[in-house]
Parts: sequence; structure tokens; C-alpha cells
Amino acid sequence: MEIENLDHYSQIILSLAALVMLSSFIMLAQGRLLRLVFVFAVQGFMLVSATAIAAYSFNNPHLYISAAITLALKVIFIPWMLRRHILKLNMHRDVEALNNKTAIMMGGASLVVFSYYVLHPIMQNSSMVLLNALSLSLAVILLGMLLMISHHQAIAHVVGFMSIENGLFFAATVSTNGMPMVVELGVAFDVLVAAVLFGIFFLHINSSIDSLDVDKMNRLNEVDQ
Amino acid sequence: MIPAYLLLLLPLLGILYFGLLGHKEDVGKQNIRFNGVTLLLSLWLAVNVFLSGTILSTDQYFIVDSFNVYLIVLTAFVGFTTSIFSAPYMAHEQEIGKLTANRLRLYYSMYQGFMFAMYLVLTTNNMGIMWVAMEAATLATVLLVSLYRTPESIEAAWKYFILCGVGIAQALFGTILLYYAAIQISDVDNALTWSVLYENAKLLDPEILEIAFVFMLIGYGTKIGLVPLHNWLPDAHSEGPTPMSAVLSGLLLNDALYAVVRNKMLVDGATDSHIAGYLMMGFGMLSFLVAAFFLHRQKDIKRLFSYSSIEHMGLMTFAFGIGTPFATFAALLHMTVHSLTKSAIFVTVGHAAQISGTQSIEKIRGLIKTQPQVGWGLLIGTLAIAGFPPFGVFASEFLVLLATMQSYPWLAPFLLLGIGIACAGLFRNIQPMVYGEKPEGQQAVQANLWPVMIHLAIVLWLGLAMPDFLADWFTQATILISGSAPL
Amino acid sequence: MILFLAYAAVLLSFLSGILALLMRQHCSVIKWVHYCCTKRPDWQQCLNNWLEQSVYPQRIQQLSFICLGMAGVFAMIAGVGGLISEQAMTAQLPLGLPWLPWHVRFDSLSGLFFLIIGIAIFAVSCYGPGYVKGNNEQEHPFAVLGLFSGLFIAGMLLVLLADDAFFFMISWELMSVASYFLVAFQHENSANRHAAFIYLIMAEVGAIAIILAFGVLASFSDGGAFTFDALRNASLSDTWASVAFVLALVGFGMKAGLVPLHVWLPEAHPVAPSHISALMSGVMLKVAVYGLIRFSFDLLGDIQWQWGVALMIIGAISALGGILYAMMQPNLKRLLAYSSVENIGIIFMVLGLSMIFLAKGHPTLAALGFVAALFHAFNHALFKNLLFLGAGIIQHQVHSLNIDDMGGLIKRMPHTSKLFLIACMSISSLPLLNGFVSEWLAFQAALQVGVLDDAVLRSLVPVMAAALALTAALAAACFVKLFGMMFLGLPRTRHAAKAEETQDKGMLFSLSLLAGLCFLFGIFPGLMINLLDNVALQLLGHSLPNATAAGWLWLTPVSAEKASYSAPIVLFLAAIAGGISYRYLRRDPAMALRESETWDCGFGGLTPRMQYTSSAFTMPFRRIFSKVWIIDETITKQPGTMPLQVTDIHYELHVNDHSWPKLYQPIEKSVNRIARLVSRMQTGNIRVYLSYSFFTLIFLLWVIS
Amino acid sequence: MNVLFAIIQTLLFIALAPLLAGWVKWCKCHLQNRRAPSLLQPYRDLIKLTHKQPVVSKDASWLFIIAPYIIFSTTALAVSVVPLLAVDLPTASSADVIVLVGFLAFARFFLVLAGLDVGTAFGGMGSSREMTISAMAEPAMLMAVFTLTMTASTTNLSFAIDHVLQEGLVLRPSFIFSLSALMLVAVAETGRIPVDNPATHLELTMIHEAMILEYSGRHLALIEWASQLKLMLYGVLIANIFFPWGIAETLSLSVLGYGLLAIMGKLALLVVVLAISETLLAKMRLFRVQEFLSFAYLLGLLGMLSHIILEAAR
Repeated sequence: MEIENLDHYSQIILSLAALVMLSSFIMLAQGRLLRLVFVFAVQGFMLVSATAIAAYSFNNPHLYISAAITLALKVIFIPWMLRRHILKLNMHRDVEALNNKTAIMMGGASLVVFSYYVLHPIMQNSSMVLLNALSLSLAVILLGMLLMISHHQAIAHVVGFMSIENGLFFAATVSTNGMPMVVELGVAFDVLVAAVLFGIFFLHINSSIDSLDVDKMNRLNEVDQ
Repeated sequence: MIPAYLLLLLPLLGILYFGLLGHKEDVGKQNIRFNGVTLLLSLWLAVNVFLSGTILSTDQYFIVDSFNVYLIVLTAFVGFTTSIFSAPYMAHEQEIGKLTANRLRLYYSMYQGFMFAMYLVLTTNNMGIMWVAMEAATLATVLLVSLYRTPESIEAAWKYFILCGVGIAQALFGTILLYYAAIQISDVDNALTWSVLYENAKLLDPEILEIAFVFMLIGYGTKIGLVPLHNWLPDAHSEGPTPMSAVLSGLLLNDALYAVVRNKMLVDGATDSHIAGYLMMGFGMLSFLVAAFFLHRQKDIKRLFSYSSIEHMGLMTFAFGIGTPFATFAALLHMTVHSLTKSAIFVTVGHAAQISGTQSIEKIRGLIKTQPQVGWGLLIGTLAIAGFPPFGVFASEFLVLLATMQSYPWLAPFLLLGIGIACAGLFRNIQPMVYGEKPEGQQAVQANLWPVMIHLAIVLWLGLAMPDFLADWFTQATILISGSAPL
Repeated sequence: MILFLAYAAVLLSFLSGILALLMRQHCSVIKWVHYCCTKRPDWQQCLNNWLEQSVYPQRIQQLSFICLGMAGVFAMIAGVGGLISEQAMTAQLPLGLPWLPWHVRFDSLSGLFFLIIGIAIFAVSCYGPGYVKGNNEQEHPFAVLGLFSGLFIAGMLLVLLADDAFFFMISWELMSVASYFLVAFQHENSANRHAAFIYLIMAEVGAIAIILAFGVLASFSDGGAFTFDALRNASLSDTWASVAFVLALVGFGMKAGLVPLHVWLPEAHPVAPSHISALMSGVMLKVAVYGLIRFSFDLLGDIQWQWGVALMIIGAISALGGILYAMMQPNLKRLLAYSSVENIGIIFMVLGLSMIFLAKGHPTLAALGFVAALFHAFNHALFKNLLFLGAGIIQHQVHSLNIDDMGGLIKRMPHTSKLFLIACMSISSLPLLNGFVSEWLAFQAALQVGVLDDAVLRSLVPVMAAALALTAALAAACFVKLFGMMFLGLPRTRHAAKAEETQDKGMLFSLSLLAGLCFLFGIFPGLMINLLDNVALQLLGHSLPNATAAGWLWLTPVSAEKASYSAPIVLFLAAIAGGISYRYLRRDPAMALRESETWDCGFGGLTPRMQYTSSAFTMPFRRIFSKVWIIDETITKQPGTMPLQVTDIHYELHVNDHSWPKLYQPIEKSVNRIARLVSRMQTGNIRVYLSYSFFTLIFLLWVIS
Repeated sequence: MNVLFAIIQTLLFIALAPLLAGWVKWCKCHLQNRRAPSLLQPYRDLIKLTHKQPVVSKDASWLFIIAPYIIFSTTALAVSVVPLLAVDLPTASSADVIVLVGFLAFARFFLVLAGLDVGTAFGGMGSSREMTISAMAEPAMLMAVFTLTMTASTTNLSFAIDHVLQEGLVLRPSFIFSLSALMLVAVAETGRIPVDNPATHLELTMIHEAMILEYSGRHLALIEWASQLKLMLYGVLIANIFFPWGIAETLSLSVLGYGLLAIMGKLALLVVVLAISETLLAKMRLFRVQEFLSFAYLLGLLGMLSHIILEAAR
């Protein structure tokens, strides 16, 4: 099935998926925390739009609820919270120096290819939208992990973590029209609690090591000095 | 089904109760009572299942079969005995000023929260809920790990949080894939219902399920502590309060493994390739061997035993991976004896650390001379966990070995190598702690060692003569998991 | 019936352990007594008095040892019963795994080892009360000692009863673990802790090898069953049978202390309390021999001659190595432990010979070798027990185990010294004592090598026989030295000069009992050999046809023409010869002895320091066999004012075993190295951890698709 | 009848041993251009010693006093099982050749303990050296003996000698080796030059003498006698095993007389060989003795191997 033959909704969803992935790439290369959080919010927004469109096109009302929750959590609450912490801890001027940015970007690109490679064989019987959407959400998940591996600010880690959640959410929405409601709610609850806990931890970490650099948290190691 | 609901309800009440009233004097005793009642409920449930077979709730959200009911009883039991231990332990911690009353409130509230999450993981019939509950268990315990608010404990909690969070996210992706495979064959409402999926497992797309299983294994495997996803585990065990380490080692790891096994049952139903089994065997063996070597270089007593947990979880994963009835039986038995023994050990370890005021192995000395019960408890517990007969760990390890011999004889030497190295690793650290003269100024502490004795007695009993009803129970679970009875 | 006696022995030894646990529970015991005897106040009163606070610990100790002694008696009776009865008795106990209850079997082989253990624990139970009397209850609680002694003995007995691999392993490990605690009993010495650690680890490794051996066998058995019956019926290819045999050899050899797997033995045996050392050295090693016999002769069945050769060579190395190492030890109990290595080597050598004969189709000769090996095992249990128990008495008196701290004890401790002398003579295999008979039988077996048609074997066996001869001669040298240094000459230290004969009748009785048995079986070996014949008959299907064909006086293992030995006649003749010479030369009362100073070459004043020390005594051996040890010898001279004048000479000698640096240190090092490499994984950086999980995911996805 | 004969033969053996020692001395003196003592001198020495009051160190224990009797009687026991005049010796079946070695070991055991008993450096030195040499010599001796016993397929000396006798003159290469081995061992075990010098009292070289330094009177007599017995025992072993001709096969008086003459002749010849070698050779350093004995062991081994490979090959 070629892309021309798809309906417009699907085309939009696919485009949004591509944009979500693109935002992941932007986050990957982003050294400034405020911008990182902003991009994250944008990603969340694109996710919400995709969900809403999917809800409309599949005529699946409970996806609206998901979209609403996501909007509240990932576009508003979490970015707000992170931003507040950044400002409070006076980190908005820090620029994280990323080593080997090119290599990371290349790695990210190959992850996208890899996602296709992994999911392609099992998706041969299903629609192109699904294949693309699932592969892209897997790529987002992997890129989120890569983000966490390459950044060493705790806040960046939270953003990475949340973008993984975004990827999961996108996968759930697009490929399966959303998980059962109970599960959605449960997941949302977990994300909320996690977000709150992250906030608490920022304070603790900052008070214990005087920064949010995770590289400085290596007291618990077993390597010979 | 009523006991199951009550079982879930009571810890939920517990969260609220301790959240509100947890700063009271006799809060430790209240906790014991709560857990005691849940233990009774779990036994009630067990009797029901034992008499009438698998129970499925009418809305299909909950299932209690012979596999999970025994884990429920185990969870309730270890939760109960650990609460007995934790009462004087936490009181002592408060006395010496390591904790405030508010933190204690948090501790008891989250203890119940953790128990709730565990019961939910075990009883739910919905793979999505299982995931949610598993994540909830992380969330409940992460604050307990950082309870002391030392830099180390915060670091450990952060690592625990991030690594398990990221890990478990993979499991969610796996669940989504499973869901995707399921909606092809079933209606949306039941697409994540395990019992339905299990019946129709043959219809599921094997390729999707295999990929889904990889994600699940990585996800829940992080919680099991499989090498190389284990890194959070020793940190979290060593820095949290000891009762927490006991339940983490004794329960959380088991339940994560339970989740993996549930998924494996689906994958095995869908495909004949046994790929899930091979993956689990590979991970299990790797964890088993690597952890055995890790034991040799530990400086912290709780880290030591957390690596031992990794080792044993590896062994169980390996045994479930083999998948023959024999191996499954062995793995179930090993789950039981490991939980009991390991939580008993953590109890003694907690007291040992209180006696000497540190967790550093180098500074803990002469326990037998200072407080014989603690010293002997630790020593005998270590013997048991190292797989010396007549304790039950030996019986289960023997069975695992037997199963390995039958299916993959060339792996048996590695297994034994691991056991030998682990034994050496444990004892080179334990011996100096328990033996020898006591250091200046070391004092005995108030300790309640009944949990240790009860656990070790049960483990001994299992090793010497497994009671028939328990054997039947295990056999039923084995039939459920692997399709036929051992011998 | 016999089986019940055996159970009774096991249960009594358990009971003895549990009684010991009551050591500190005076109050609760009294309460319990009150509760039980409420209806009989007179009993209550009586028991109350008997268990009075001040004597309570002694009562408990006595009770515990009485139980042990009864266990010994029952074990002996059961053992003899098992040896006599032609049928093996079997039973099942409702314990163990759900589908594998504990299988019990009591045949003549088990019976023999029951007898050995029974004698040993009976002797120990007579000896024990006197030995533990001096212990400080706070420092070394009897509860621990008694409990683990009981468990240890029960474990050994259960090993002999076991008839399935699972039960066997449980009892085997019970034996190992309990003895581990006994080794660690006096744990404030770092040497004890070290020894205990090595012991435990090696026991574990050995057990692992045994499990593997069983596993190999089981995987060829019908349905992978683990009962010995199923294992017996397993049909293996030659290669797999050899694999199983090698694993069993490693496993049981580890426990038996074959060189180079012996390193734990000289560490662990000396540091345990003496009566436990006696059990470990005299009896536990025999249980390992039992295990190997059970495994190879009984379970594997089709013996291959290569195994025999392997056993013979390893046995010869152990025997020679053991005795040479023993010779250099200044520590009495270490010396005895090494000598156990030697004796085990001899037993294995002879077993190997028996295997060769069996594989080559000469079952009667195989039975000869087999009986010789078993008889030596029996004898070794007797005299090694005697030696260790004697060592315990001496340690109490001299407060040291260093041979060079003793001397002149023959005059201070006349009874102990006589009994010790008998043991020394027996272990040096001098005629008229039991040690000689088993070696004689071994030589007889070796000399029948002519029947083999393989020239290589035919030339190998005599070389082994010569090694056996060398071992015997070296053993004689070693024990002459031991006895000479300990009991003869002048006392070398204050403690030795003040030593006194032990007043405890029980201790002396147990020593006399063992010495008497050494002598009895030296004079009437036929008594034992007839019993051992049953074992050979049951296990090999053949026995010695003519062992006592020429009458009870004679021992003719092959035939009267080929070889014969009559200890009673020899004793009779010796008595005549000795009597005549003594009578003849002592008949004149005027010729009584005259006492005088020792001749001192006119320099005056012989001091104890001028005597030969044990290291001086063994110096020629040290030079001749210098490659066997790692010898670290330093002489420091303090030069005086005049040229060539030396005011002070300090001599230091350390003799060590090769196997430690050559075999064990590399293993230890490599484990440590791998552990160090592995622990690099735990870097402490969360990003590294994340990348592990990331790459694992990528890798697995790649693998799966 | 047989028993009576065995007793007589043993007594004869014991009685003749000093004569052999006298003969050795006599030969050596003549070879070394010295005036020889009478052949009966050893008897006179023994009698004299027996009538002296023994002096015992005050540090000695009962072991020291009892040891000479034990040494003498076990050595006597050892000689009682060696066929001297006739092959049909009843005692030979109660103790075979291995027991014979055991008897010698028994005697040595007590000799060495006696040496250690008083607590002088001499005693310790002698004991240590004696044990070293015997430890090396014993396997060599057994190797040599085993060749014989395997050829005759019996360890009973009487039967073995009978077997050699029945076979007639067979030149066995293995016997040549064993003979040489046994001779070397005999030299070492009886304390002759070049291993030990029975006439020395120099502490650097003493072995046997060092151990018995404290003995006097009848004790010394017994020990001396025992060592003379031992010398004769080895002589008889060599003579009768390897050259059994002349030994009586029946117990008639004439045959026995002939046997006695034969054995005396053989022993006399052997002693001449011994005396010549003692005159020609110098005593070895102590640590060369091991080479000497390993050579003996090697010869024994060669004898064994040549028996197995050349003579018993199938």
C-alpha cells in the first residue's frame, strides 16, 4: 500500500509520528535544559494531536480521554514542573557539553533503521501505518534511552524517561487504538507519581551532591581505585 | 474470590492507616497485625484453591491458580515474618536517631503499599494491570531505599528508580505488542486477559510474541536482577533499611520472575521454537555465573547477599528456561526456599549491622562471641543459601541439576562451577564476621530471631521431607506451567 | 532387625547431639522434669538432685557421651550383623523428595564400615568426657561441640545406609558440614578459621564432583532415576563410565585426601579437638573410601583396568607424598594427618590392584586385593584413632603439639606411652600387629601379577609394590622419629618435664581398647578376614577360597604353597625366644643393672638441647628427597669478636607442600582476577548501566530477528 | 620330627653366627697383612660381655633395657625361617620372606628407639642414619626378593629354594641382577664397608655403633650377637637362594651333614668376597649411600623387568 492511497488522517498521523521522532532527535542533540524541556512539551503536544486525530478517525471516544490525560500530564504538568526546578536550582544557564554529538546522531539514525529492521518481518501482514507507527515509536523509545545515556543531567534523564513513555503511549494509541482504559489510567497514575517522585529526588540529590550531574553519583561502585 | 479481594483491600487500608497514624508508638505491632491478617487471608485463599482449583473472578480481572496462590502465601508469610523483625529493628533505628517519626510513618505506609502492589501483581489476570502494579511496586519502594537520606541512599534510590523505570518501560512495550497480537484474535476487552490469551495462545502470531517476549524479559528481567541489567539491585539492597532488603530479595524479585514466567507460558503456547526458554536460560546462566564472581569482592554485607540473590534468581530463571516439568518443579521449590532463606539472612544481617554499627564486612567481627544467636543464625543461613544439605536449597539445586543433566548435560558443569565459586565467595566473607574474638566495645542488641528460626526450620523441613500437600501443590503449579507432572 | 540396630545407632548419635544442646538450658530442663513427673514426686526429687545446678553440665556431658557410646555399640553390632548376613537389607524412609523417598540399604560393605565407625565412636565416647572436662564452657561451649559431633557421626552412618543419590548426598554433606563446624570449633585462632574455610570449600567442590558423577550415571539410567538400583542397571559406554569414574575419584579423593587434593587435610585435622581429629582422620576418610568402592565396584560395575592403573599411580603418589610430608612436620597432629594421606594412598593403591585383576578376569585375586584394601582401612581406623586420642592426652599434658617441645614422656606417662608405642608399631607395619597383615596381603596380591597377560601391567605392579615397600620403610622411620622425639630422651621443655599420666580412666580405657584390637587383629587376622570375605563375595561375586584353608592358625590368601603367615605361631615362637634369652641372661641376681650417668665424652653435662631434634633426625631424608618439598632453610650466625668466632646461631626451617603454590594458588588467583574483571561492570555510573540495558536490548532484538 | 629339626637348625644357625663373624675378621686381617685373632674370638667376646654387669644410664627407660632382648629374639625368629641345611622347613610356612623382612624391620625399630632413648646426640645421629639407609634398602631388597618369588611363584622361602633346586641349572639373567642387588643391600643392611664401618668409633662415620654406644654387658652381647646373626642371615639367603645346590632335600643325617658342609663352604666363599671388597673399598660419604642403594634398587628393578620380559613372556 502506497502512502498516496491512504486517507488523510493516516497521512497526518504518519507525519506527526515523523515529527515526534524528529523531536526526539532534537532532544538528543540539545544541551540546554530549558530548550530540552520545551522540545519535550512540543513532542507531547504532537502526541496529543496524533491521539486526538486517531480518536476522531477511528471513532474511538476513549482515546480522547487518553489525549486529555496526556495533555495534562506531559504537555503541561511535567514540563512545568521541570522548568520550575531548573529555574529554582539555577540551571537554566548551564549548557551540557555533549561529546561526540555526530556519533550520537549517527547512532540515533541507525536506531531508526534498526527499529524498522526489527519490526518489519512481523508486520508484513499489517498496514503500512501500523508498521511505520510502531517502528517510529520503538525508535522514540530507543532514542529516549540514548538520550539518557548521552546526557548527564538528572533532568535530562527525566526528560528521556518521559520521552520513552511518550513512545510507548504513541505505540499504544496508533497500533492498538489505545490500551484498555484501566491500564491507561494505571499507567497515567504511575507516570504522575513518578513525576512527583522525580521532583522530590531533584531536591534530595541537589542537597546531597550539590548538583544534578548523575556522573557525580558514583559512590556505589566496585571498581578498584 | 472474597479472600482475594480482602487480601488486596487490607494493604490498601494499611497505606491509609499508617499514612495517617504511622507516627504512633506501637506502630510496629500494628504492622505485624496487618500482615498477620493478610497471612490468614492468603491461607484461606490457598485452601480454596487447593480444594476447588483455579478461581477466576467473574469480571475476569483476577485469577488465582495453583501457581500464583503459592506465591501469594509465600509473599504473605515473608511479609508477616519480616514485619515481626522490622518492629524492633526500626524502633532501634529510631532510638539511635537515624530516623524520625515521620519517616517511620512513610516506612510503614509504603510497606503496606509494597505489599499491595505485590498482591496485585500476583492476583491480576490482566497483563496491563500486572505492569502497572509492578511499576507501583517500584514507586512504593523507591522512597524506602532513600529512607535514610544519606548521599549513598539517594544515589541508590535514583539508580533504582531510573534503571527500573526504563527497564519496565520496555516491558510495557512488550505488553503493547502482546496486546497488538491479541486484538487480532480476540475482542478488545479481553485482549490483555491472561486466561483468555492462554487458552488461545496457539492463535497468537508467534513472531510478534517472540519480540514482545524480548521486551518483557528485558523489562521484568531488570527487576529480577538479571545480569547485565542488575546494577541497581545491590545498591538498592544495601542502602535501604534491612527489612526492605529482605522483602525486596524475598518477594519483589520472585514476583518479577512470576511475570516473566506468565509471559513465557503464552509465548510457549504460540510457538514451538522454545526461544523464550533459551533466552531465559542464557540470561539465567550468565547471571548465575557473574554474580558468583561478584560475591568474592564485596565489602558491604548487604551487597554481598544481594549478589547472592542475583545468583539465585539466575538459577531460577535458568530452571524455568529449561521448562521441563522437572526443572519447573525445581524452580518453584527454589523460589520458595530462596525467599525464606534470604529473608532470614537479611534479618540476621540487619542485627549484625546494628551490633557493630556498620555494614562494612571488615568491621563486623566475632558475632558468635558477641551474640551467639545472631552469629549462628547468619552462619547457618549462609550454609543454607550456599546449597548445603539438609536444607531445602540443596534439594532444589539438586533437582535443577538433575533437570539440566537430562536436557542439557553440557551445562551442568557450569552450574556446579557457579555453585562452588559462590560458596567460596560467601564463606570467605562470612567466616571472619561470625568467628573470632569480639572487638572492643561491641554489644549485643535486642533482637527477635523467631523469623529466622521459623524460616530456617521450614527450609530444613523442605530439604528433609517435603510434605505431601506441598508437593501436590507444586505439582499442580508445575502442570500448569509446563504441561505435565514431574515423574 | 539389623537395620533397626543401625537406625538406633543413627538416632542415638542425633540424640547425643540434641542432649548437648541442653547444656545451657538448665532451667527449662528442670521445668520440664517437674511437668513430666508431677505424679511421682519421689522421681521428681531424685531427678532434681541428680540434675542439680552445679553438676548439671557434667551430667549432660556424660549423658551425651553415653548416647554416643551406645550408638557405637549398636553400630558395631549392626556392622557385624551386616557382615555376617548374606542378604542386603533394604527399606524406604518417608523422607526426602516427593517421588524419591530415602532409600536405605544395608549390606556387608556398609556393615564393615559400620563396624569401623562403631569401634571408633565407642572409643571416642569413652575418651570424650575426660577430654572435654578441661574446656572452658564460656570460650568453647560444649553445646556446639556435642551437637556437631552427634550430627557428624550421624552423617557418616547415614552415608553408609544411603541407597539413592539424593539421600547419599544429603548425608555426605551433613558429614562435611558438621565436621566443618568442628574444625572451626576453636575459632579464635586464625589457623582454625583458615583451615575450616579451605575444608568447607574443598568439601563443596568434592561434593559437586560426586553429584556430577551420579548425574552422569543417572542420565544413562532408566528414566534418569536416582536410586542406586537404577544406577546399577544403567548401561554406559566405556568413555562415559570413565568420565563418571574420574569424577567420582576426584570427589571421593578430595575427601579421602589423595595427593594433590589433600591440602585441606593437614590443615583441618590438627585444629579440631583431638577426639574429633581421630574421627575425621580415622573414620571420615574411610567413608570416602566406602564411597569410591560403592561407586565403582557396585554402581558402575564393569571395572576397566585403566581405572585400576590410575588408582594405583595416584595411590602410590599419595602414599609416598603423604609419608614424606608427614616426616617433616614438627606438629604432632599435622604429622598424623599427613600419615593418613599415606595410608589412604596405600588403600587406593591396593584397590587399584584389585580393579586391574577384576578387569583382567581374575576375580579371586581381585578379591584378595579388595580384602587387603578393606582390611587396611579397618586397621588404619584402629591405629590412627589410637594415635590421635593419644595425641590429645599428650597435648593436655604438654600444652603443645610441637614434637620438639616434648621428650622423656615415657617415664612421666608410662601407660600412654606404651599404648602409643603399639600404635606406632602397628602403623609402621611391624609383624604381630594388624598393620603388617594388611600390607602383607597387599604384597601377596601384588606378587600374583604373573597371571596378567599384559607385560606393561606386569612390570608396573611390581614397581608399585616397591613403592609400597618404600612407603612402609619411610613410615617406620617417621614413627620411630615420632615416638623417639616425644617419649624418649630428655624432656625438652618445662611442660614436658612436668607432664603427668592422665588420671581419667575412660581415656586410658579407650586407648587400651584400640591398642588391644590392634594386637588382636594382628594375631588373629583370620577373624576379620573371614568377615571381609563376605564383602568381597557380595560385591565382586568372589571370595578368597583358601584364606583360612590350612586352619584358623594360618593365613593363606592364595594357597598354602604360595604364601602363608601364622601370627599366632610367630607370637608363640617369639615368646619362646624372648623368654629364653631373658631368663638365661637375668638368672644371676648379682648381675643386676647398675645405674650411672650417660656417657658424655668427658665434656660433662649433657643437656636436653644436645639431643637430636626431629628436624635433625629427618635431615638425611630432606637431602635425599629434596625435590619433594619446598624447603626454606635459613641459618643466621652472629659473629663474635674474634675472627671465625660465632656467638649465636639461629636456625630456621620451613618445609612446605608443593601442591599449594602449584595447584591452588593459581586457582585462587584466577578466581580473584575474574572477580576483579567482573566487578568492573559495577562502575557506579548510571549512564553506563543504562547503556548495558540498551545494548542488551539491541543485541537481543538483533538475535531474535 | 620336622619341628625338632627346625629347632635344631635354628640353634645351629645361632651358634654358628659368631663363627662367621670371626671368619670375616680372620680373612680381613690376612688380606690386610695383620695378625688375625682366633676364629673363636667372637664367642669369647660374647661370653665375657655376658658376665659383666651392665651399666645403664639413669636417663634410660624400660625400653632401653628390654630392647636387646627384643632385637635378639626377633632376629632369631628371622633366622628360624631361613632354610639353612634343608628345604623342608616347617617354620618357613608360618612366616614367609615378607615376614622375614618384617622381622628385621621389627628389630631395627627397637634398635633405633633404644638409640634415641638415652637422649645423647650420638644415639640420635645413629638412629637417623640407620632409618635413612634402611628406608632406601628395604624396597631394593624386596625388589630382589620379588624376582625370586615371582619365578618360584611363592613367597615361602623353603618352597622357593626347592623350586630353584628342582629346575636345575638355569641361567636366568634376572637372577644375576637380583643377586647383585641383594648383595649390595646385604652390605648396607649389615653395616659393612662401604656403607658403614663396624670397627669405627668416629662420630662422623658411625651408624650402627652410634646407636649402641650406651650398651654394655649382656645387653651389648645380645645386640652384637643379633648383628652377627643378621650378617649370617644375609649370607645364607644369598647362598641358598641363588646357589641352592647341596642343600638337603630329605632329613637323613648324611644328607644333612653334606648340606652343612655345603653351606659352610658357600658362606666361607662369600665371606672371602666380602673381605676382599672391604679391603679394596673405602667407606663412602653418608650422602653417597643413597646412590649406592638406588643402584641396588635399579638392579632389583632390572632383575624384575628382565624376569617379566625375557623369562615369563607369553
